[in-house]
Amino acid sequence: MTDLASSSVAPPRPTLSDRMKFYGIWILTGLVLLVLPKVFSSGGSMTTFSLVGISIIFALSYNILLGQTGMLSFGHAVYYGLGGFLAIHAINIVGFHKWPIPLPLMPLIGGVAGLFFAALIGWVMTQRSGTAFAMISLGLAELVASSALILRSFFGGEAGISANRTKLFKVFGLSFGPQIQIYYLIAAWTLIAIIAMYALTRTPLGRMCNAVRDNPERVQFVGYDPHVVRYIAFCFSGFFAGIAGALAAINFEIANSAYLGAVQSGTVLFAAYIGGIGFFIGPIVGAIFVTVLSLGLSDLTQVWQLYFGLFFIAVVLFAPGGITGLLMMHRPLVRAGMLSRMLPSYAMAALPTLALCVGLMLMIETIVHYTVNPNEDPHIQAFGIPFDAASPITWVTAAVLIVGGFLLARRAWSRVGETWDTTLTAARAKVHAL
Amino acid sequence: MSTAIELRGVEKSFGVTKVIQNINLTIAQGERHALIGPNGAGKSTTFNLISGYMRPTTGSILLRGEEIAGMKPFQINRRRLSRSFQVTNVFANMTVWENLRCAVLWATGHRYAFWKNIDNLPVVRERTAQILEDIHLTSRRDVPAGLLTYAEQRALEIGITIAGGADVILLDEPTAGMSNAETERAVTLIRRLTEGRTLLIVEHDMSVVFGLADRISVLVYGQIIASGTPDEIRGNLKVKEAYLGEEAA
Amino acid sequence: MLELIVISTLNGVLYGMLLFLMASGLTVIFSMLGVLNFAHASFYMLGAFFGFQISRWFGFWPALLIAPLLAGAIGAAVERFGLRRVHKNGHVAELLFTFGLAFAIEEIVGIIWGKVPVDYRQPDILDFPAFTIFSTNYPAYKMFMLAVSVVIFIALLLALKRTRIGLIVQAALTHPHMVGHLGHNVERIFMLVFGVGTALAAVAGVIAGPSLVTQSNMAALLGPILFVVVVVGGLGSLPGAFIASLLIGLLQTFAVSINGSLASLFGPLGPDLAATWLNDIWNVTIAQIAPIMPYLLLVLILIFRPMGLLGTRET
Amino acid sequence: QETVKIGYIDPLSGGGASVGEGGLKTFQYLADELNAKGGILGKKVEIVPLDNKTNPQESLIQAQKAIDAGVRYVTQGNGSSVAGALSDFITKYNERNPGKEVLYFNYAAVDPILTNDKCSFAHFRWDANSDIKMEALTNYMKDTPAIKKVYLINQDYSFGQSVRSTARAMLAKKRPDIQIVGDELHPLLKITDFAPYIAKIQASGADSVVTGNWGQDIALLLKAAADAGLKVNWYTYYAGGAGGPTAIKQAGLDHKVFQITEGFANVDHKASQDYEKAFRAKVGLSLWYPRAVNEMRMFAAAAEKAKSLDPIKVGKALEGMKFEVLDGGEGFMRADDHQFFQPIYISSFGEIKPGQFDEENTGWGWTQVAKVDTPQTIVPTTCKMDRP
Amino acid sequence: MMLEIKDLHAYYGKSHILQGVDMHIDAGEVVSLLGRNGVGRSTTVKAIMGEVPPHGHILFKGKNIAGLPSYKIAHLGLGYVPEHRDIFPGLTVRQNLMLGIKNPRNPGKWKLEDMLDMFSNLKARADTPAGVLSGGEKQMLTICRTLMGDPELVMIDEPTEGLAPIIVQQVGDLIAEIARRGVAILLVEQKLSIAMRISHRVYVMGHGKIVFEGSPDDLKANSAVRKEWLEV
Ligand SMILES: Nc1ncnc2c1ncn2[C@@H]1O[C@H](COP(=O)(O)OP(=O)(O)OP(=O)(O)O)[C@@H](O)[C@H]1O
Ligand SMILES: Nc1ncnc2c1ncn2[C@@H]1O[C@H](COP(=O)(O)OP(=O)(O)OP(=O)(O)O)[C@@H](O)[C@H]1O
Ligand SMILES: [Mg+2]
Ligand SMILES: [Mg+2]
Repeated sequence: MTDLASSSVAPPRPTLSDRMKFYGIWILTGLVLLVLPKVFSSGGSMTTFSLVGISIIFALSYNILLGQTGMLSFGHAVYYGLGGFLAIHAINIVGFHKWPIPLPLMPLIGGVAGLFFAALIGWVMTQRSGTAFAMISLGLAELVASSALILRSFFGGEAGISANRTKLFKVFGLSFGPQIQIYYLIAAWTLIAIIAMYALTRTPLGRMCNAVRDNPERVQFVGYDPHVVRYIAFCFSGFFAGIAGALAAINFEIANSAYLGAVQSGTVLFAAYIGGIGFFIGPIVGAIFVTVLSLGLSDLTQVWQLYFGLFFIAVVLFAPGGITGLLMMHRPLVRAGMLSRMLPSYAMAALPTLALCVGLMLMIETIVHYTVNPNEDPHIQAFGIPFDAASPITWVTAAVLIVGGFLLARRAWSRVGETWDTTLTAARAKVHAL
Repeated sequence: MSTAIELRGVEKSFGVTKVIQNINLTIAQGERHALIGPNGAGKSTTFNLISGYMRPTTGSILLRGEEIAGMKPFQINRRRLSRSFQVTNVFANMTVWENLRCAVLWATGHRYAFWKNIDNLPVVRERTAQILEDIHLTSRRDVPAGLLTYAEQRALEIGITIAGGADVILLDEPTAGMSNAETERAVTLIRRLTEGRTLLIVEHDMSVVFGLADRISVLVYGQIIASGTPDEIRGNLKVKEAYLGEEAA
Repeated sequence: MLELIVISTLNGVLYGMLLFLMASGLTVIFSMLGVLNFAHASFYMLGAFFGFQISRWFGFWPALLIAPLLAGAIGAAVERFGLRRVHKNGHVAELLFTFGLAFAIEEIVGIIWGKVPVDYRQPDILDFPAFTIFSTNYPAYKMFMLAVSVVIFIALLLALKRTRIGLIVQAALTHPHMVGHLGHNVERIFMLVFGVGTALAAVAGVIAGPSLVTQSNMAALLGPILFVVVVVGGLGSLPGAFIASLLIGLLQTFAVSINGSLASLFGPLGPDLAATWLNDIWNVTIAQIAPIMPYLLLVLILIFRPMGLLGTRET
Repeated sequence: QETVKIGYIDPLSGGGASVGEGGLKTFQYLADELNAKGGILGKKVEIVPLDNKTNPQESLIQAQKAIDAGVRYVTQGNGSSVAGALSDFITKYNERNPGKEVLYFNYAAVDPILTNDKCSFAHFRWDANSDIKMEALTNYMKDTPAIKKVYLINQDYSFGQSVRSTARAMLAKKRPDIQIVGDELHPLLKITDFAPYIAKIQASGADSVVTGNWGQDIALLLKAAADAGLKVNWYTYYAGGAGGPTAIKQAGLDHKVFQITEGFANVDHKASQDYEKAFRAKVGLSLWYPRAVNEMRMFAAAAEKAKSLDPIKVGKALEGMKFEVLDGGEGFMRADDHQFFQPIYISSFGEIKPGQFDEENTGWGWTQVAKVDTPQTIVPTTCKMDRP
Repeated sequence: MMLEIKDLHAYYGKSHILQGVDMHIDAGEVVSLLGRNGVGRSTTVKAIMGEVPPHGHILFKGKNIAGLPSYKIAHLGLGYVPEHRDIFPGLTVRQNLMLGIKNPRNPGKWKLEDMLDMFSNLKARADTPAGVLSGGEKQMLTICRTLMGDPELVMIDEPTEGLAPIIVQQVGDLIAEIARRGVAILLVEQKLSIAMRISHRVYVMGHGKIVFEGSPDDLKANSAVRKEWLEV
């Protein structure tokens, strides 16, 4: 076969401009990370950004399992937590002995810890897949979380282990006391981890992970041992989870049993799925979303858990591919330059949907007022909007918004569906014609 | 001529039922050998035994003289024996290109590499492209395998099987469900792709069997009742009775 | 010694049956539909609160009937309008759906009944000790729980044996269309199964509510122990779940009664080791880790026998 | 107008919300009370509610958020893990941000370590730590000859473990004749069936049980005991917590369950009874935290004394401050470790006289069994505090 | 008239597969639907069963069944054997057959034991999971399973695919036996031999439409149709 023929058959190599675009994205991301604190400079937003960075790494590491290799884990926090604990101990030991190891290297220790435990536990676990794997991970997570309270000298019992990150060997005169320095530390590690994990998807191993996810049986007949593939993926996932855990430990200067718990494991599953496990950036989007939501929602309303639950139900029902899936659906339209055709019908649908949501919130908050705080002033605030829970006008408005919004929204969305079908067909045709 | 595969006294039982009863079979290197027999005779089971999907109850299976009974499928595959499946068995969510590439990776020595960019492996790229052309799916390169038509999936199934460059190839009913024209094309394809390699094929379509095979073995109730050249088999009364029936006679 | 064994066995059986009572609905849903229903405990909680409220109005016995029907209806509605749409997107989607549901139910219960435990009491006619062994009372109410568990077990066993619902559901998991072509209304059966599963959870709630704590976080506190029961028993096996419940009940109860630790076996650690983390392991008693033993059992079972004790299929 | 902001960091959602909301209402009531008298140094007091979901990390985020919003005083109580993390965080924050110091008023987290090895200038505790309560309890036991065999059952985490070890140590010293017939630890909030534990207690022949259990762990424990017909006295830390009284009433353990607190509704002290009445009328809850009253009142007094709202100055003013507590008697804030010492009561739950306060509408209430005066509650400390 | 189809259209997404199919089957009749790969024969039967949304009229025993859920269609007496042998792999052969029974209280003329007697292969495997059956055994199982529901008309899609020649004959015999017991049959086939042997009438399909209707002998005589639409 001549080179010419094969290169016409194989997918085209990225052109120079493609490659520029590709590297441009990373550089742009780096720049954004760099200037972010200049735009939002309050201590609170620094903390938020730091947490978002950590959960991005964590969610991406989780997606190595779920999205890429098809392993549903209920115990990913184990590696996150152990990474965190090891990092805290390392900070304490290094600080105590005054060894010349600076703080920015500590996440590596967490990573290695995560890797070590994943490698240790993973071999038997990854022999199974599917529900059996999920249940083993669940049981194991329970075991580890419980022993965290029993093995007190290592896990520090309920209070956990704390450390002082400023007591380490200093590089470039950075003390790592102020949150801004921690932010940059986390941002740098996040960028590195994202790039590393992205690169991982583009390796032979990354591809075989996908193959194992799709059809582990057939994988055996192209020379691979699916168990080994799962195992290596599991180790990588543990490694990056450990890095995330260590960063969290550095950020909070404490590691405790909450790091290992079911809540942590559940949150990362949420984040990855909500963002969209089918896409590399899905978990990133999900991590941002879930972190910001869980930080912010409790300020807005007392019953944030209810909204949280309803929101997840809604995403699972209406956006099975996650938020990213929803966005990616529009790619063919964007390519054909036909996105604008959809916008009017979206606007039409958004209005009643919004009304429905507002109505629901009004109803929920009013009910909450009457059942939870019946003795208090009925002039309450939810999501920053003040209203009078005692006034019949409020009730009528809520009822009208819910019923009217629901009826109109249902109509409008089926309209959207029709427009979608025709636009998509047209877009496909146009792209094909090119 | 050296032997590629040799089965010696192979038996396989599931519980009390003995599905394969004392099979002895030798397939020479470079030979195209067809395995035919009524449904349920144990042809697919024989494939499963040779490819490591199942472990024989007794007996030994030699691949180029090496004992492979009891090895795992991937170990056998790494010894350059590859098989296809009677029921299409591809990576449904991955594109045709990715399907083939996965099949090429181990053989080109990239194994579990996580430090190489998969798009920068020229050998892999070329081999994949080659196979893609061979199975005439160039135009479907970026379509997820699950969305291919049945015949295309069968072609892909063959493509994955041969992509690793194995020199012993087992095909289980590769043309099942294809139309006559497609079957013809598939036969040409198989003939070309297995040039110089050892082929063991299971088929119910007699035109394929007689058109392709150098030798034929007939398996009935887990036993080989006849083995020989196409002409010998065609003339064999026992075979006619047990398998071909009056129609093909 | 005899006292210990008799009492532990009794307690173990009682606890095991309580577990089975709570897990029976999950067995139905998880092992038949394959839905990892994390909201199961929430339906259990709904059962308890419905039971509490209805028994306030009409008494305990009507509550025992009405509350499960209500919860079952809610469950069926959840299947009809939610899970059914999610089903095609796979198990993870179903799981997250039920996750979200669990969140919402907990908060809704908190909104309606408040967050402090409610005063849900057992019916007066069962409020007496059934018998006394070694000066330990066994209240009639516990015997009632035991009886209900056994009745549910037998009834389910018969129902699944007699009807072909189990087979239909199992077939429909892989080939829903084909089952439809054979004349079975798959959707209704799924809804029914989910409804029955949630109703069973509610039965457990009505009955266990008074003897445990009826509170809006009771679902969360139950944790994944019910999954342990179902998985250890083996997916698709009701007798398996029954045996696993007993096994876990006995295991945990007997473990509680053992005070042994590595230290009591080999003597305390030397002073140079006593300060290290080894010391913790050394001094942990079996009793101390009894409640986490089921998880250990789960992990070991899945590693060595992924089908579970009596399971028929792996996933 | 500028206000004195107090960040209230406790669970306002999830499992711990019932407790956190009760605390919030208490502090809001206290703020209203202060404001009615003109606030602190003429400034109104504002309580800023911050939901930490009982999670230490979340607490730190909330603390950071509060500090951004200009809060210089935070108060927290639920969960020693949260308290430890918070104290650590604020100590470091103060070191790293001189001039912007923050104080942390702890009203309920009782882990002794916070006023011992991990003490901090920024941390002040108004609740008696678990050692103090045990000191008080064992001082009471010392004089109660009927107690002969004691069984310890506790949750397996730092608080439970510290209850258990101090109980052993102090009993051994004060009443060596008391036999510890059992010493049990069980995982936190994981047990649904306490029958096996009750069986063990039964078999041990104990006459008293000492437990630090809280939440469903105490409720289920008591119910299981009642079911099995176990007849012992229960010495508890938290039987009075939300849901506890309901459970005791359900179990019918009339005056069998004792609680060690710094006060309770029926204390024989007019001022506190009046306070309780007013509080219940307005808030609709019983006053769980008499110490919160002491905390806010002392805070106001300290600010007035320092004539400043600067946390350092307020902190210095609080050190060593003597104060007449709500339930009567004098307490003082020990300067060495910032632990408040006050009279401790042992009360039992059951039938009450007409006119007395009941709990959770059960018709039963707490009755005083013993009062341990401040001097008998003092325990040593290992605290070596860095002062600004 | 048992089944009557008028102007049936069907789509996969936007692609128009059936473009106005007209056909009918009388009670007790054996009719074959022939045609090349991909012309829409399977789609026709799927549309009748409601697996693909049908547009047009489908009258079964005079009742319009277009748009009904498939279980209702099945209950009216229409049986369907799909082309990919959707056996239930986890269930045993016997359980598979049992699921074919629509109403256990009122079994039809096909008895489970008779079925097993007819196919010794199946009998030997009666209690093994159907997933491990050989390809041919699966095919037989699917047909038998549908018969258990006692249909008045069975639609069988490519029953001989992947069968050994001798089994092809057996399946032919089975189909003839089914017809003899008074069940109407719609046979979707590619191989002419069987169809020609047992059909009363044949339809040839091309590009989503019926392009020929007549007796097997008519088809044999009409080489133009055979050449253009059947590529023999
Ligand atoms: N795991 C198993 N357990 C029990 N019986 C089995 C198992 N696997 C195969 N069999 C039986 O072994 C026999 C041989 O099956 P096999 O699939 O090898 O047939 P085959 O010759 O390939 O037939 P076909 O041409 O129809 O594909 C069949 O009767 C089948 O039911
Ligand atoms: N699920 C599907 N989605 C999209 N197109 C489909 C789908 N199934 C079938 N088609 C297309 O519809 C057309 C008709 O398919 P159908 O299965 O009815 O053909 P057939 O006549 O039965 O041929 P075959 O011999 O392949 O069974 C084909 O072109 C096929 O590619
Ligand atoms: Mg076969
Ligand atoms: Mg077809």
